[in-house]
Amino acid sequence: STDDAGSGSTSDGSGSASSEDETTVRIGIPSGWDEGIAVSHLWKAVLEDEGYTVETQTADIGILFTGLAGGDFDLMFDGWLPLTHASYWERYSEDLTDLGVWYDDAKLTIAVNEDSPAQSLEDLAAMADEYDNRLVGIEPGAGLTETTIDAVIPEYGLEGMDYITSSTPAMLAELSAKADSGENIAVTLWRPHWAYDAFPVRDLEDPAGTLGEAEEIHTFGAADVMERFPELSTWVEAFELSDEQLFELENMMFNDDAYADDLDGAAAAWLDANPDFVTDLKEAAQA
Amino acid sequence: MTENHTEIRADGAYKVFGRRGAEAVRRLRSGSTRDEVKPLGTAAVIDASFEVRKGEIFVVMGLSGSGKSTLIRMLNGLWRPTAGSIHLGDDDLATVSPARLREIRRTKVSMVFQHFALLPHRTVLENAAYPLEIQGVPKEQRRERALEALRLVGLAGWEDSVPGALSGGMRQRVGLARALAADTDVLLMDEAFSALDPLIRREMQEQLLELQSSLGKTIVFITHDLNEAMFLGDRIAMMRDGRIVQIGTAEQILSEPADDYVAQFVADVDRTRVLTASSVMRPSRVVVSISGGPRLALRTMEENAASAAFVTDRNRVFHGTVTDTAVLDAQRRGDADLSAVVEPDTRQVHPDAPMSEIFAPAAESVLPVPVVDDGGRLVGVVPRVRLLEAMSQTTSLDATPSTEDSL
Amino acid sequence: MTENHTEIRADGAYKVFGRRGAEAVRRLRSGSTRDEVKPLGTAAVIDASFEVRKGEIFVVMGLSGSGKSTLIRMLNGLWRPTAGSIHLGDDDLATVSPARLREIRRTKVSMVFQHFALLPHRTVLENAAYPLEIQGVPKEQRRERALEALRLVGLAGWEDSVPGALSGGMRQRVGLARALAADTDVLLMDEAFSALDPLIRREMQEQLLELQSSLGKTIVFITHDLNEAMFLGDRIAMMRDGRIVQIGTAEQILSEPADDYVAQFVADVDRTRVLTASSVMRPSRVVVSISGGPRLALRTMEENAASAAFVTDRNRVFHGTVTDTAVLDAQRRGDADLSAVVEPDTRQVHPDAPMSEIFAPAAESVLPVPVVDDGGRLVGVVPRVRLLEAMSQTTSLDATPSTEDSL
Amino acid sequence: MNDPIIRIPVGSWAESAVDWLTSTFSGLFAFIKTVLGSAYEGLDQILTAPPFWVVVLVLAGLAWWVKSWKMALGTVIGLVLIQTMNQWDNAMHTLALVLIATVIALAIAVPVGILAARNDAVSRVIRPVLDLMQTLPALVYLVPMVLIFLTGAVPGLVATIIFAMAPGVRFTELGIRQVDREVVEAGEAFGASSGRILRQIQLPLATRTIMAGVNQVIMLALSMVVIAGFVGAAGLGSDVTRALSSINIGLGFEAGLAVVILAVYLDRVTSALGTRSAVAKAQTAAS
Amino acid sequence: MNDPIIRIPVGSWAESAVDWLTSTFSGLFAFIKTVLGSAYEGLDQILTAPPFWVVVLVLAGLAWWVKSWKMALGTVIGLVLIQTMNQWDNAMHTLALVLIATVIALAIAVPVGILAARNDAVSRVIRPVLDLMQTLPALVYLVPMVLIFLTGAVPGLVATIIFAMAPGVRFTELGIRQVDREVVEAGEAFGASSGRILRQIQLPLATRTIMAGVNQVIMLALSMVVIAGFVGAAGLGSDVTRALSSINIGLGFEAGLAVVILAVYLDRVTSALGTRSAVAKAQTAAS
Ligand SMILES: Nc1ncnc2c1ncn2[C@@H]1O[C@H](COP(=O)(O)OP(=O)(O)OP(=O)(O)O)[C@@H](O)[C@H]1O
Ligand SMILES: Nc1ncnc2c1ncn2[C@@H]1O[C@H](COP(=O)(O)OP(=O)(O)OP(=O)(O)O)[C@@H](O)[C@H]1O
Ligand SMILES: [Mg+2]
Ligand SMILES: [Mg+2]
Repeated sequence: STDDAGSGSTSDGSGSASSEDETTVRIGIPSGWDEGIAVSHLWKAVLEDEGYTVETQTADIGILFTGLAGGDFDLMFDGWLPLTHASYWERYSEDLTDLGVWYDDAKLTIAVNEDSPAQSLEDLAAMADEYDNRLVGIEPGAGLTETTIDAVIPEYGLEGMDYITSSTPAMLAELSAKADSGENIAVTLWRPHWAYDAFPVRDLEDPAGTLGEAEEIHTFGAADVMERFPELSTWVEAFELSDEQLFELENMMFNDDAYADDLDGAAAAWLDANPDFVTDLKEAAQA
Repeated sequence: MTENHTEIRADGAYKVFGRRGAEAVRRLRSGSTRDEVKPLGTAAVIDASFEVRKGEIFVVMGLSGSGKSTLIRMLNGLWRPTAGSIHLGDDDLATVSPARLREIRRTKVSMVFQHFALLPHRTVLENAAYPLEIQGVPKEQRRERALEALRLVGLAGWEDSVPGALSGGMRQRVGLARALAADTDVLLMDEAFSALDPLIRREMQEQLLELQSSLGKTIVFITHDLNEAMFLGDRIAMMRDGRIVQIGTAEQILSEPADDYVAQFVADVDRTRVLTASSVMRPSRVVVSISGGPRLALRTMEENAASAAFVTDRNRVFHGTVTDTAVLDAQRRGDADLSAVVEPDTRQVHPDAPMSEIFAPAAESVLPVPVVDDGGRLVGVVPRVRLLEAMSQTTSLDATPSTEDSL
Repeated sequence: MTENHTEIRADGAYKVFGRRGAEAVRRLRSGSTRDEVKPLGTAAVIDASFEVRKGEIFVVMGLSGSGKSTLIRMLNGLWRPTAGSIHLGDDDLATVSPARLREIRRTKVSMVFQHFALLPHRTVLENAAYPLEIQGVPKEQRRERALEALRLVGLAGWEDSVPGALSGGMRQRVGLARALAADTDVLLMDEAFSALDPLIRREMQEQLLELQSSLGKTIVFITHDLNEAMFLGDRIAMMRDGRIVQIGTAEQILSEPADDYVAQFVADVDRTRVLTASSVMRPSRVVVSISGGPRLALRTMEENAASAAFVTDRNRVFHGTVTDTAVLDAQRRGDADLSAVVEPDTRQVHPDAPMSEIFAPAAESVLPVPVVDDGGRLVGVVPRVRLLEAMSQTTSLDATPSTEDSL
Repeated sequence: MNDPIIRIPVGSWAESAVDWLTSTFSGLFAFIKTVLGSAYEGLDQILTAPPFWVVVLVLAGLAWWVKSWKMALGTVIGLVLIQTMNQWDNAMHTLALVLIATVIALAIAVPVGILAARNDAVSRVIRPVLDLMQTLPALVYLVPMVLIFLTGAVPGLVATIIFAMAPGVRFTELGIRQVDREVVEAGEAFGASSGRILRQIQLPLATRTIMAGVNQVIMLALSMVVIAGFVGAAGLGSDVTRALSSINIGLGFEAGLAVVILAVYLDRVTSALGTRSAVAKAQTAAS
Repeated sequence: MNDPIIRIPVGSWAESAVDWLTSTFSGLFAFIKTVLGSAYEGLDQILTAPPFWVVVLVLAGLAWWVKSWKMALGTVIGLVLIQTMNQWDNAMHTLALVLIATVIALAIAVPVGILAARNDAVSRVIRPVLDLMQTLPALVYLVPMVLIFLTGAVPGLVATIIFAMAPGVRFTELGIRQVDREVVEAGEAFGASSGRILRQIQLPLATRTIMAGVNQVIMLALSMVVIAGFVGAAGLGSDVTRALSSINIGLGFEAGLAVVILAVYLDRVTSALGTRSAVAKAQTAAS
């Protein structure tokens, strides 16, 4: 049903300035998803260097999927599969192009502060009191939240704990507050995430594997992205980041005061520090 | 009076405030009193029927709360009668279309509100020009006519003030100027002069009479001031508890009050302004003919034990007075008639002269004041005692003549 | 009068509306006119100085916009004078603390507003009881006193209505009842009767006089009604363009107007209510002593060419009248004094009787009306011609005596 | 584009201010947290513990009392609809939160509005503060608030109170200022204290405007449910967020509809209370 | 706890309704999108294209014209502060969005409010609709709106208009209903048409109340910036969201402060316009 409106407006755009189509890329940046923000800005820097005009738009992740499927964006770098964004993928897969995985070590976690007693999720039920009987979650309806409710809590008998769904910022704020005050805390989290660098936290073991295997972060494109950006598509398909690269990038962007709120500056600085990144990428794309 | 001389006609108009007005009207019609229907609503106007002629000033009086404002507000359709009908010219205000009603209000009838109802956000000038604005009068002309109206009510120089910065009486005059500026045939004035001081009030009253006589305006005027009512009103309607209890001229109301209520109501009136020479005069008994000769004159005077007489000719045209001594002289001289001894009487008054104008001539001489009509005919005389009787409220106007000497 | 009999005192009070009031006052003091300072603000009250005695009714009159309301509002501190001072009792309203001002208003002074200023959300009863509520009167008593006040103003039965459902005059009476219920020593009444019909108005006026005389209330009363002013006012202040141009009793104002403005202002007054017997009476020339014997009496009558005489004793106590024929009889009988022939005169009036009450006795007989004071003494007589002269406005009150026969 | 010439570090000052506040007033904050928290818990218990039809009947009874049986019937229909959409508990959590927030907001707003009406200086000072409270995005102060109050109902309550309060102040001020000067003078002339004038004249005559402000307070409080959910307050907000994350239009609509039903109910009740006021009665009588 | 006995599938009906709407009115929606989109683009261009000091001077000049040089000075200080916080472009995007949303909201709200004031039936019908618009969480209809309008300024605009409109209607109605009956009768008595009475009597005398409603419309519009950012409208909202996800209180505060500065500016300008109205002038003169 979105096709009508979506393709309609897209063809309007291409009709008026067809030559630009090849050079103007619209990237949707998911608000609140730090790795997505980081990578989007990295790509913005790269593509601008390559002569593309890059338009970015920050929106909620659900909105981004909807927009991407409607042809409102060309690229979106933060699709978590198989679990987290499964509901979006189910709904919109026909109207999306999967441009491959750029990070495959993502995973959902339950994290606690470094010096707290629990080591694994199995301990948590027994030690609930140590954690004020609270497990702090993120948005209700997020993949992580649903997994926690559907799998983690029943598996480890955590029904006795208050599982507080709120929002990612609230969860992080509480994490930060407790970290400062030295109280114990248990939160739902995921990797990669800058919080691991910023706060003394560690993951609880998940012997039953309820949080699922490692997740992959995909880049999704609009349905016709391959036709419209043949070259760019190959670069994106070849794109990969290692743990270190991603952490370094996120750190520069979110934790380094030098680039306090200058994401593009941070991306450029990171590219300067990794001069091979683009050439490697192009090579890989040719292969 | 014929139909097309009637400007306003009310036929059995009722106004009941409250949800169950219709029911209240039904009961009132079948004889219930106002108090009895109180639970159904306040019957402000009950069965009002009257006509106001073109060019007439129709005054409405009555106790506070007797329904005067309610009545006048029905005359331009601001309030609809609960029952009965109101005609303004040929339009029945109950059935007229809203567009026609607006047109009537624009062109035919304007109103002075009891509580002024000025537009607080507009200047005095803009308030006065408001009806003209609605009538679509061009700006420059509007301004001129509004200024003229303001000048009439003595507010020149205050054009640019807002109503909030005016005194009570000044506000009322703005309301007045607004209605005057509208220049409609019919003026509804709800206690339009109540906040005015006597000087301005007198001016306004004269202004109103002037408007009526020169432009033939029809005016319905509510007032509590008896003297004003008597002075202005061609006819006066007296209301009581929602009903019209009497309609008549000032003199009718004063001299033949329909009931004690009306009588009491007008008790305080300044009779000197209302009663005219014709209403206090008596037929003169001591009249002699100028051609009748001294002997006849003396006999008449003797019969009436009077020392002077009024002299007329055979057409009753008034020539003056003669005293007994002068007539005796004439008789001695052997005059054939009285023309040599008659002295013109400068004290003569017109039959319509208010009593207040008879006091001065009456004080000049012990002789009664002759009342002389437009044709110069002697129609009666006003002896002093008549004046005193008329002034003394305890004595009714047709009291038995006193024992005083009178011609 | 001594200081502690003064209830209200204004000393050079000014009120100028507008931002630059102080500057305007400075200029006015140094001789500028009201119009000249108009750009600085409206000078509503200029240099007002007067005193109101305890138990006095002080009436303020003047053209609309002359500053009456502004003046009265300064008397309870609602508006502060721009310059000068206002004393209420011993308190200077300009410097008194807010708490004391509130207390004064609660206990000492209440007000009837020109535009009523009722509380629209409260019933008539609650409105009337409002000052009592503020005074902290217990509920039951409050209700009773408010009901009493409403009864006084003729609104019994309307307790539970809201002001919005009342006619203009009824609203004014609620404001009146509210001030009366407050039962304070000082009453400020700003055109308190303007919307009332004559019947209720007369009642209210009498009520007010009653209040003043029985409870010794001090009343400042603004009115446009000359007769009301003359009837009520112990003294009357005439205002013009912000200034007080004359303060005096009704008769002073009427007989010695300070200027043309005042004279014109009072021209329309109904003199019969204002002028009293004492102001129109003349010394009686034909007075005989009851103990003086018939012969003396006859001589006096002859000298004055009168056919009757008033009889007094040596203390000038009035005994009645004698006619020449009766005295002749007495002389024939050889009476030593007149006691056998003197007839009591029922027409006698008090010196304070308004002229309106003299007309009836004057009409009864040709004899002048005797004016007799509280001690029974004959202080003068009112011949008919005097009445007529006083009524004729063109004739001034001290016109030369007419030629009429008079005792 | 328009880069700043000098960069004023307002942001970091704000951060220090928050730090300072948090440490200095921790006692006060703990107190607020306890009071608000237990008030909410209490009311929440009252609303959620009984069977739903008991609550429905009580609320319908209230509607009957303030207005008419028609409104009572409407109430029953609306509330039963919430129940059949399986949003009952959420709705009651939200109702508890909104009621408490509204009461507190009004308890602060009305006196402040009165002050502002009587004093031009206060009015001038208060105005930008109200602008701030109403427009500073809740998210901005929510994070610091989570640092102070942790996640749960309390930060949600505080945010709601802050956001919803402004119209209460504004319309109290406006209402009082609009009262006819002469009627106030009548009060003064009879020696009424300013408190009395306020209670007996100004407030009654300002009722309609103030009640319109109260209505806005309630509406704004209800519009904050999603934000409250963001910091972990239970209620309809979480279902809305959940719906958004999973592009579940149906669920979002149901939760949203439940909010609207509450809104209509509260609106009707408050406006009925408004028209029961003395003035309104007087006006009806006079027409 | 309180499980429903019967489950009414309101949610799925809503989904079908959205589908139906989307397909049926796609032409209309495309039109709306074009109009709103280009209006926003145009205004945004005007505000962002010139050097910032030009815009500052123009806005300060406006402040001077409507009020005083003091207000102009305040404007300069506030706007320069925004610039030094590096929020200029965002602020201008937001200003453009808020201005357009406000103008449209008022263009609808005032006539509707007038209708409601003159007709009790309309008033009764409109009231719950307003409740709905104000309290139905924007997130609920944002997703369908993205389906219709895709991401960007337009859905943000529409959501803002919907949310902000209600007080405009309510206070127009209230203001008109509060106008003294007798003054309206004066208009009638002289034969003014109801349109004239409206324009020349009711609206001028209701100005203060209506302007308070306008103020609320603006405040609510500004309070929607974050939500607008959610669907990808550019502006301060995205920085607020970004700040949150990194618990960057400073950045959030700066963006928030920029919103508040705009709010104070718009508040002052509208209230100055209100006091320039005829009535206000009359009232000042009379005091
Ligand atoms: N609030 C005000 N602001 C500005 N000017 C005012 C105000 N009130 C009165 N005035 C001005 O002060 C002058 C005196 O007004 P005031 O109300 O005292 O007159 P008044 O003698 O009571 O007249 P009236 O008999 O018409 O009631 C008038 O010129 C009026 O315009
Ligand atoms: N809007 C209203 N609602 C209910 N009752 C009303 C309304 N207006 C007037 N009344 C009632 O109708 C009756 C007549 O009122 P009206 O205003 O016509 O009297 P009036 O003769 O003009 O008196 P006044 O001389 O005091 O102005 C009164 O009893 C009053 O209470
Ligand atoms: Mg009336
Ligand atoms: Mg006055």
